[in-house]
Amino acid sequence: MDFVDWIEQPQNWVFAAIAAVMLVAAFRVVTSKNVVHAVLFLVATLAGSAALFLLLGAEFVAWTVVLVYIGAVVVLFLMGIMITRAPIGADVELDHARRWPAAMVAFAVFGVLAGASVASFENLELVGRVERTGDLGTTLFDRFVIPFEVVSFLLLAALIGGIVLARRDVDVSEDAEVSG
Amino acid sequence: MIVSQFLVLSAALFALGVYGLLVRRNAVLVLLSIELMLSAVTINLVAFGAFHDDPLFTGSVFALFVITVAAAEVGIGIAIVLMIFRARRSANVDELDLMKW
Amino acid sequence: MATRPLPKIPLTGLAKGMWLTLKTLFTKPVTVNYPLEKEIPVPRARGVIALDVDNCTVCMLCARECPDWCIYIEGHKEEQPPSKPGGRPRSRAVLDRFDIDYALCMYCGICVEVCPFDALYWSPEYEYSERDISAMLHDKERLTDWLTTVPDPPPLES
Amino acid sequence: MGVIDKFGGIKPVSWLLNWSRKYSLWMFQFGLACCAIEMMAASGPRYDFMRFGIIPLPASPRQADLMIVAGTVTDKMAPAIRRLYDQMPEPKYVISMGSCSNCGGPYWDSYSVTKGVDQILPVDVYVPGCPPRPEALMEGIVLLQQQITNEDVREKWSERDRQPV
Amino acid sequence: MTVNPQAMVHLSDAAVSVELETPDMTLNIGPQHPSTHGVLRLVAQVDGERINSVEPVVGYMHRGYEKLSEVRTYAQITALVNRIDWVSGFANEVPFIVAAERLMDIEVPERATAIRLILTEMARLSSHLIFLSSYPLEIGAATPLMHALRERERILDLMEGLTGGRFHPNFNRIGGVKPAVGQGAQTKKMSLDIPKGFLDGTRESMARMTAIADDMDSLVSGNEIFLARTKGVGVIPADKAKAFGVSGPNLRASGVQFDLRRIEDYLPYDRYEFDIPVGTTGDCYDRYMVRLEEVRQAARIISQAIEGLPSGPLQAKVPRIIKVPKGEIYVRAENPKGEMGYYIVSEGGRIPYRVKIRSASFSNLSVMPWLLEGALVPDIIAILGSLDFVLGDVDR
Amino acid sequence: MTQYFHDYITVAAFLGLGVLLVGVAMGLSRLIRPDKPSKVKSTVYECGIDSVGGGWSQSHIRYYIFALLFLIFDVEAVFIFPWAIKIEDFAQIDRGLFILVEMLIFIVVLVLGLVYAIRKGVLRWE
Amino acid sequence: MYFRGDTVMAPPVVFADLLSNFWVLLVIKLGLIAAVVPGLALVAIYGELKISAHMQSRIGPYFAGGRWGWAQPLADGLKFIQKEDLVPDDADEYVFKFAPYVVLAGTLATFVIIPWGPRLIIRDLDLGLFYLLAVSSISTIGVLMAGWSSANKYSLMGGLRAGAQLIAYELPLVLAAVGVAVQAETLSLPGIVDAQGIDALYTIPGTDIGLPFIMVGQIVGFAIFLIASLAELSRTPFDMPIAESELVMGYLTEYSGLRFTMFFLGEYAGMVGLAAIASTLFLGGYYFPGIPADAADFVGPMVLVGKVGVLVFLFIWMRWTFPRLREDQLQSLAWKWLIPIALANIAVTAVFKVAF
Ligand code: SF4
Ligand code: SF4
Ligand code: SF4
Repeated sequence: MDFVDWIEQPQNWVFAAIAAVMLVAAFRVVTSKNVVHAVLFLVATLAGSAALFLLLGAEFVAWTVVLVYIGAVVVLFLMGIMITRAPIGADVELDHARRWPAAMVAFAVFGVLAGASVASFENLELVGRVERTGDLGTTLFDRFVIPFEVVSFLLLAALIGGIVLARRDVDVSEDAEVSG
Repeated sequence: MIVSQFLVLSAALFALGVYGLLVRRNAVLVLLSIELMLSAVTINLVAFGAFHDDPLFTGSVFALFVITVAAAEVGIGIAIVLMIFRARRSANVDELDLMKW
Repeated sequence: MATRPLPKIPLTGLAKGMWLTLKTLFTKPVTVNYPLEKEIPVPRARGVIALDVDNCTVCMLCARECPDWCIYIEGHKEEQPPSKPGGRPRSRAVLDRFDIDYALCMYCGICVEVCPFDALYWSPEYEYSERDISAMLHDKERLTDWLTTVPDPPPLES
Repeated sequence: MGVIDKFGGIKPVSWLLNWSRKYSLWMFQFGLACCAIEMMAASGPRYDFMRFGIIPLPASPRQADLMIVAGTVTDKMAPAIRRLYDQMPEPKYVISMGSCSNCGGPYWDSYSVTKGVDQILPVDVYVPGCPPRPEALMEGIVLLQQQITNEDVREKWSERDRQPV
Repeated sequence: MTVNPQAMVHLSDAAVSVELETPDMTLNIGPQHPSTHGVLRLVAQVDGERINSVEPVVGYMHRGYEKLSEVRTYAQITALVNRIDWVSGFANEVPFIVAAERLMDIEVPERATAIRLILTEMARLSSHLIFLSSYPLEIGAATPLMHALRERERILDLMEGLTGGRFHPNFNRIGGVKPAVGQGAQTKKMSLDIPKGFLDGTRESMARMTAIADDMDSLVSGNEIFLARTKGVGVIPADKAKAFGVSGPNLRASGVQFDLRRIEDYLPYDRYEFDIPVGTTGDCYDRYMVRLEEVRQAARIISQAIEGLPSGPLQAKVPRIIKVPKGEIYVRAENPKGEMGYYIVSEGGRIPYRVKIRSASFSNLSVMPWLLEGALVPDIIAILGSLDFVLGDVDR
Repeated sequence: MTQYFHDYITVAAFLGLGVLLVGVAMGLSRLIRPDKPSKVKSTVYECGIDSVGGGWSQSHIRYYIFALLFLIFDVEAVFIFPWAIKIEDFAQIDRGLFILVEMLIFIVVLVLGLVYAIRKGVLRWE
Repeated sequence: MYFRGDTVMAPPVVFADLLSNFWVLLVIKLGLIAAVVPGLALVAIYGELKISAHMQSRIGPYFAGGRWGWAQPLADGLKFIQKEDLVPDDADEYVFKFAPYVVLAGTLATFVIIPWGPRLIIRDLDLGLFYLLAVSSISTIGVLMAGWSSANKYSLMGGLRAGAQLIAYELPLVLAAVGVAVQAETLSLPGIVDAQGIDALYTIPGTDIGLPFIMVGQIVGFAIFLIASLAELSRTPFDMPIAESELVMGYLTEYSGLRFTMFFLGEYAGMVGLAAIASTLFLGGYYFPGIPADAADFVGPMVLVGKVGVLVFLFIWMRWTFPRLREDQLQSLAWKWLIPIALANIAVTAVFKVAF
């Protein structure tokens, strides 16, 4: 399938548009000078990925991304930032000075990954199918019971861990005074 | 739609995440970069799943699990950031290794 | 005792409140729809001071007793022909200016009270807002105009 | 931007704008002294100035159109009042209620009272009284509404920072 | 004098920037704030949800009464003082006028004192109804406000019909009571007594007062949310209340049965039967309940007073030009907000030499820094509202 | 598949509509509203005086904990949905108990977390 | 799986072609919603003003637009259009300006799946309920954005509180809805309505319409859903983030003019939306016992609007009766009571489902 064929499919226009948005937003996530802005750009990236999932027919995953990522993770991020320090405007100390080496590493990663993917999958077409929530449920609660239960313990651990870390109220800062 | 287009996009996101991971000093931003990488992974998983047409929806199910793990990771991550912040009044990671935690 | 028994059954307090508001919803509102229908204020209401120029003798008592000094009076003496032929010519005070600054007046009524000649009255009129502060200074003519609105004193409780 | 600033409004447009401003005067709750109680009474069931579209909802000047200065303005309070007035978005109106805010009223000779709120901000309508009856306040509101009806929008828009008298 | 607003803005800049830079957060409430009853300003040092300290900044309503009283005649001061605690205007006049009368040694006719008493209790009703309306509003319920205001209008109507002012009556004269209308040749024929319909109107209104108190019971007092917000919040123990000079319903809510109506004899309260409601714990809920109960009691007193209204003149004989003999006196009274007293020093002229005003709200407010220390931030409003102060009474 | 895409084109269009409505209204307002910026006007409102105190409290940690709790239970909700509509199907093939117990374990584990949080006094204000 | 989103009623033959074209239909739907939703919001605002007034023995708006002040919300809207648009100097301009868009877009998106009649639905998504909860969680971000970007202490605190409240009550909302999903075995909203209507287990004798879920086991769920929607809408007794007097107007403090209106409108549109969803989930949507199912195409929208009206009235009624809770009480209510009860409700429903 050459480029002309590719570009003739309307899904691919949509894809291109989403991809462009995602890339720009992701770029701003890692370059933005303000933490809150970076989080908001992450929202845009995630919204883009939700749109991609819709394009791929995985609607449940897509809306999970919206519900969990945008609705909860990002809120957690924002609250975390706001209760610490969220100056409006540019923040100076966000980046290291050594940008170029990092950029090169990143570029190398991209090269390897993209090259490998293109090399192994080439022009393989996707099957167009829609994953219905119910079907997902069938396999999830049948085949993937163990991971599913493990997830609950993971979440429990995260919850307890978070609370323990966050609730070590006063003594933590006092310790820090001593050690720092 | 072909598989590769999704994979390339996800590779790009992943690379951006790596860049952010390396270059950012602020812990929250580092976490954000990790999120970026994880979402790249999710895209990969779902794309593979859609490509395979497998009746078990392994791709999507695993994407769900990845999202869950990412959520847990952020939960703990932010808790650590808060702790650092409280102790140091700053959320920069490289000041972290100056202190003996 | 201040404390009354608290509701025993949970949420009855909430329900009672809801019932009361619902009841009020279906009773007639008490609102007087102002520009369309107007209440007549009680006769004693201190709305605006009316001046009866004929009664005023320019004695200045009101101006002096006013706590806000918001009454401005000017007058001059005038020779009057004697009331009976052959009598002494009387001098009579003529009121030139009688202004009350309603931007300053505190509606205490002291002026009305002290006026020995019944030249000042309270009128319950209240509609004289102005867009300009200087228009709040009512001159003699305007004060006289209010006189028509002065009500009869209220009948008394027997 | 600012079509009205430059060209004014055509008749129906400016009528519509005036009409809406007339009937939607969100009032900044600003009670200072005794007059505030009468203002409260005016919002109460018997007088209910919400009939005129005076909605006493906003607690922040940002959403307010109308400021009723009800009560004594002291020198200590004056800067705050001025600032709150400044923070209200255009177009905005001020009603001065009661002798105190008109001119200092009973405290005309007090060392601590500002002699009239119009020294610090432009006032549209003065309501006399000490305290003015709620009806008097409502008459002031009607007066203000009349003023708004006849307003030329362009003029209202372009009046550069109206100064206090 | 023209005030330059710009210059004043800068002045306030300078004043404010001093009190900052603490590790805690500074929460500023006021001077303009929907729930500070006007223009009180609170600067609170907040640590999380706890308040470390609170500093009330008063004076935004300072109007200089004591100084003004030195250049006003007694009659003029009477007209002025009812604006101190503006929700109970009449009650402010009484102790002042009683003080002057005592200095002059004037015997006030019985009918006049009875009317004074009725109007004082009406002022109490009006003040408490304002509290009953605004306190739930601060807790978030808007409707009780309107219901209480509706009934308050009845009181104001009665007051206006009798005195001519809705709540600044200026009805007291040295030696008796009199509406501020003319006394000249024509109106001499006209008695200045109680107008027709007042007594019936009062009877009817007093029934409504009990009814509105019951309405308040069902709308507010028993409301679970209201209880959760006020029970156990802002407790003032009796000893603290006494130590801070708290008076009035706030003191009684703490369980101290102290009511000047029973102790002093500025008005003939001993003729009537009434209870003095006291609270048990001194929390916000008790303060609310005490006032609600006082509404009932005030209605009870008025009903009794209306029935047994003595006849006779309204005014004692007094000289036309009032000069108060040399001397000093302190008269205190149980105002709706608490103990209010005037200390008058007279040098024998038409104008007092010095008037010191002991206002209830100021002393009641003084307990606030202590009370709010350690309280939760969201309780500030509930506690503040329950103290029921009026800024005019605080700053004077 | 077309149906499916139409579904989401509609959704996208509606999200766009939200933006469009606000945009159009803002544009209209931009045309007619006055614009008179001033120094004081654009200062931050703080009860009529200058902004007091920048120190932002660190003790709002509990907001983080609320968000964390929410995050965890949100994830749980995600898994509950596919479960909810599949109970009947599982019950029909006599595996109802299985799916019930499965979810019960999941929920109980998370509720344990909630209980822990409550026991830790997260909801109590210090 | 069946789809029925593509036809609106039975169109006249001439337009049948045109109307079955997806794109034409889309534009029509967009137009309809753009007109109907703000309209409903305005009606809700008017209703609130009037009802609250009468509950307080007042008249409420009277002079705007002739009698009874019916034009009051219109005047308010028009007035806000001409108000100056202030962005504080210290604020983060872009975030500040963008926040209302986020909030409103989230609200509008919920209207996509509300079924007004058996065939009168914008789109019938297969995972409708899930979609609904996903999009409604977007507004939390809008609120946090608004609070943070205003650079105002009250705004920030208000934003945090509002955010905490929204997330705390999002869960009971979701979990209460899950009970319905368990019972209906589908996430699609028309499917849920049908499960209470034509496919219902328990029908009312003599009619073809079943009992709404509120009567068959979901009454607890309904109560939780209502309480949680009150909180999601920040209405009394949960209006603490924007009305707790110590925080002035919460995250709205710095918003003026049209941007404020957008939040305001969004609140009322959200109220209508949530009421519509609650009626769909628990009250049988466009079906009404006694009205034959065939008539639902025409009577359905009216039935639904009636149900929405009742619920909106309930919201208004509660708002003007109750005081508000304190923030900690509010959080305890959500975490200690509502969420456990909702989980228990799910468990009980599921057990019944399996057992019977
Ligand atoms: S009412 Fe009082 S203030 Fe007014 S003019 Fe008369 S004396 Fe002066
Ligand atoms: S006191 Fe009476 S008579 Fe004397 S000047 Fe005044 S109004 Fe005239
Ligand atoms: S004008 Fe009179 S009533 Fe109004 S605030 Fe001043 S003194 Fe009080």
